[in-house]
Amino acid sequence: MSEKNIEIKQDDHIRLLEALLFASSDPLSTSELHERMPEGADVGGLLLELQDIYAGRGVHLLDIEGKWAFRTAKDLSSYLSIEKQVQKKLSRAAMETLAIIAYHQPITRAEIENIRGVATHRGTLDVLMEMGWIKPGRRRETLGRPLTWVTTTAFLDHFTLESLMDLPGMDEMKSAGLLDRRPAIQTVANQDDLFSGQKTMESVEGLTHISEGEDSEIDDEFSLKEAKG
Amino acid sequence: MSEKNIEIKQDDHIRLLEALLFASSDPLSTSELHERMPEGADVGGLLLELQDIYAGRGVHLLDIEGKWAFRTAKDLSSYLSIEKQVQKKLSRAAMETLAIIAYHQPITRAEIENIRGVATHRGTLDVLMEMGWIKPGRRRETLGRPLTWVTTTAFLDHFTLESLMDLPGMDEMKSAGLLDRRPAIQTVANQDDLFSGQKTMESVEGLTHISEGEDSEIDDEFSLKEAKG
Amino acid sequence: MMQNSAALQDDGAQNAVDEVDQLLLNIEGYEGPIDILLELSRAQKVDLAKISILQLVRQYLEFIERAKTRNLELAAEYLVMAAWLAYLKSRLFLPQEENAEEPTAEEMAEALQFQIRRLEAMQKSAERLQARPQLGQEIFGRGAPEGLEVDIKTSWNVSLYDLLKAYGAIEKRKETSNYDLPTINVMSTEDAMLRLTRMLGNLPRKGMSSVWTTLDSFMLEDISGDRLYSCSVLASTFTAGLELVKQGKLEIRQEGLFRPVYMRSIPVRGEAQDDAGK
Repeated sequence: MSEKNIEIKQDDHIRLLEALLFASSDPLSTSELHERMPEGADVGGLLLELQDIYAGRGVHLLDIEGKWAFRTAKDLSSYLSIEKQVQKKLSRAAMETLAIIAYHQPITRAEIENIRGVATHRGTLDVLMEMGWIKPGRRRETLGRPLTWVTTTAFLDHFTLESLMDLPGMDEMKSAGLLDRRPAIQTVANQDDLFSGQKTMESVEGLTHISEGEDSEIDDEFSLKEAKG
Repeated sequence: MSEKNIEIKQDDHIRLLEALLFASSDPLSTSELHERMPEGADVGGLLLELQDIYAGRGVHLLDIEGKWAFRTAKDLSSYLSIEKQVQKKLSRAAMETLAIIAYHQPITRAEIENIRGVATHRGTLDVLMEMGWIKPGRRRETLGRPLTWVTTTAFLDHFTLESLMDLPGMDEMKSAGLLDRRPAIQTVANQDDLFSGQKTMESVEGLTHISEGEDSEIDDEFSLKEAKG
Repeated sequence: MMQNSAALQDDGAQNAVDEVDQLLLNIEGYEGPIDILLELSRAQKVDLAKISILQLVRQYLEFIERAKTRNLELAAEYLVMAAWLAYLKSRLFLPQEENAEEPTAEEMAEALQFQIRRLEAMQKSAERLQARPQLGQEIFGRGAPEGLEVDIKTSWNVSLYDLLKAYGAIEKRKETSNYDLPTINVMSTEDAMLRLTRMLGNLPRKGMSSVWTTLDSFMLEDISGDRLYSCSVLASTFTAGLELVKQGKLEIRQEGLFRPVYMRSIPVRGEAQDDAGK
């Protein structure tokens, strides 16, 4: 090879081999190593010697179908990646959508939008599906055969519910104050009192015959996007 | 950290450390290593042990200002025929600026300009930052609170320096008084510099009692950030 | 000044001019005035600590002059340096002043020399840095690093309470939804009054009073499209008319049920007298 390669001492051959194998991005065949090593170097012997040196170590010299490469020891591979637990909150839009699906399932997207009073971003259902908490149910046998959504077993697991029947009913929620108009902690006098009492509470059953509104997809669910981003 | 790491035997700690360092392309700090090692592992001691093991080998374990990485031995560099990475050719201005930052850090842009006697082209610091060789340091607590620049671990790693003390000619330059970053004569007409007009030519001695306040460069640094997007 | 520079141009004046031309030719390759000065000092082939500042100053000023005659556009810093050097030169020729405020000419020359030597040191350092074995060129990291991965496990911090609360929130929102009062486009009686008064004043007169005019003709044109508005204009105008009758400014007449309503203005007492006076 190049002249200076001749200068390298015999003792350093194994060091050079080690450096070559370390620095190469691809496994090297014996002939490729021969090309890169000084003339007369016993590449085959050196490889075995090097393999021996690394035998009990964190890094092994592997013969991968006639090509040689350093690889981290297999028994340690699981320690190379660490797990990090990240706790996330759901966006309000996702939370509400999930709650509606839980109470009104099977329910179409248009119906969800109708209850929430805002258009549902496609991503909201995607997020819930990714989490494994909702899944598509049967198609509704009406015009357009819209897809319905239902909750999954994983949903029940997460909230430690044995069945959907365990979800508190409207009356129970009301008595628990969850449907109380006033916020749990009242800090500011509510200015919207003018129109209170106009609307009666609708029961779960009462909501099943909601007309399907238009499927407009207004991007109102910023909070979700942010959460996803 | 995670539970499975507890399973690993004490004897295997050094193997794991070796594997971690082999697997990473960037130098790892002791704290990064601690995070991935079993609790109670003597990372510092193991690092020195590992460095010892590799001392005479083709691959060395380098301590780059507290960050550790395996790198091929320096003395083999001329014998290694490995495909070289395509490297961006730096302009003379960029190389000079890099040297000035390395030897004079932390240094403000105005000080760099004074040493070079020429206004710094916008792209110069940008290019160095893109290479990952420099980063903004603390703001100088003088008028205008100008940003300072310092070199990174990647800079040391790239130029195979284990610390800034290894910079070639550092000592002689220091003793020759050439590492004084104060302006000897102000030659750069800095348009951004609100206070430039106030200064008359001064000798080195005359400058010792000058506040460094004229280095108002907030606007400049701002635009740099913008350029990086 | 001219005499001074003439006096300085002793030996090798021609060489200096050639040098300057060389510099101008490569002006793009130089990194500012100190770089040029460094180049000029190197040509003196002496230790930078012993360079002749005067010679340097002369060469630099020469450089600027030549650049000017060639219409070369020089960056501001070149001119700033020229001014500084011209000042330094004059100071070097003047007898030492007893002024503690100003640095002496020697101190200034020293500063210049320091600046040149410092830049040279930095240029040398840049070269030495570049000559070092570099990662990916002479020194290599692991060619095929497995990489250290961080496996991010997301756990959802959502309780049943959150779920029920969210459902409650929807219900709440329904109850407390804002009700916007519809804005209705109508003409107020006040507006009608102003309008009617103005219009009555412009009506043709017959004697003391204006001619009888139908209520319909006081209606706005082009409002037939907005039924509610046209109704309100009619009603308000009539109401305003009744108010004016009460004030004695207007007379209203209708021949019979569903017949047109006629209005005419009558002069109020004061006006009537004025008119009579004429």
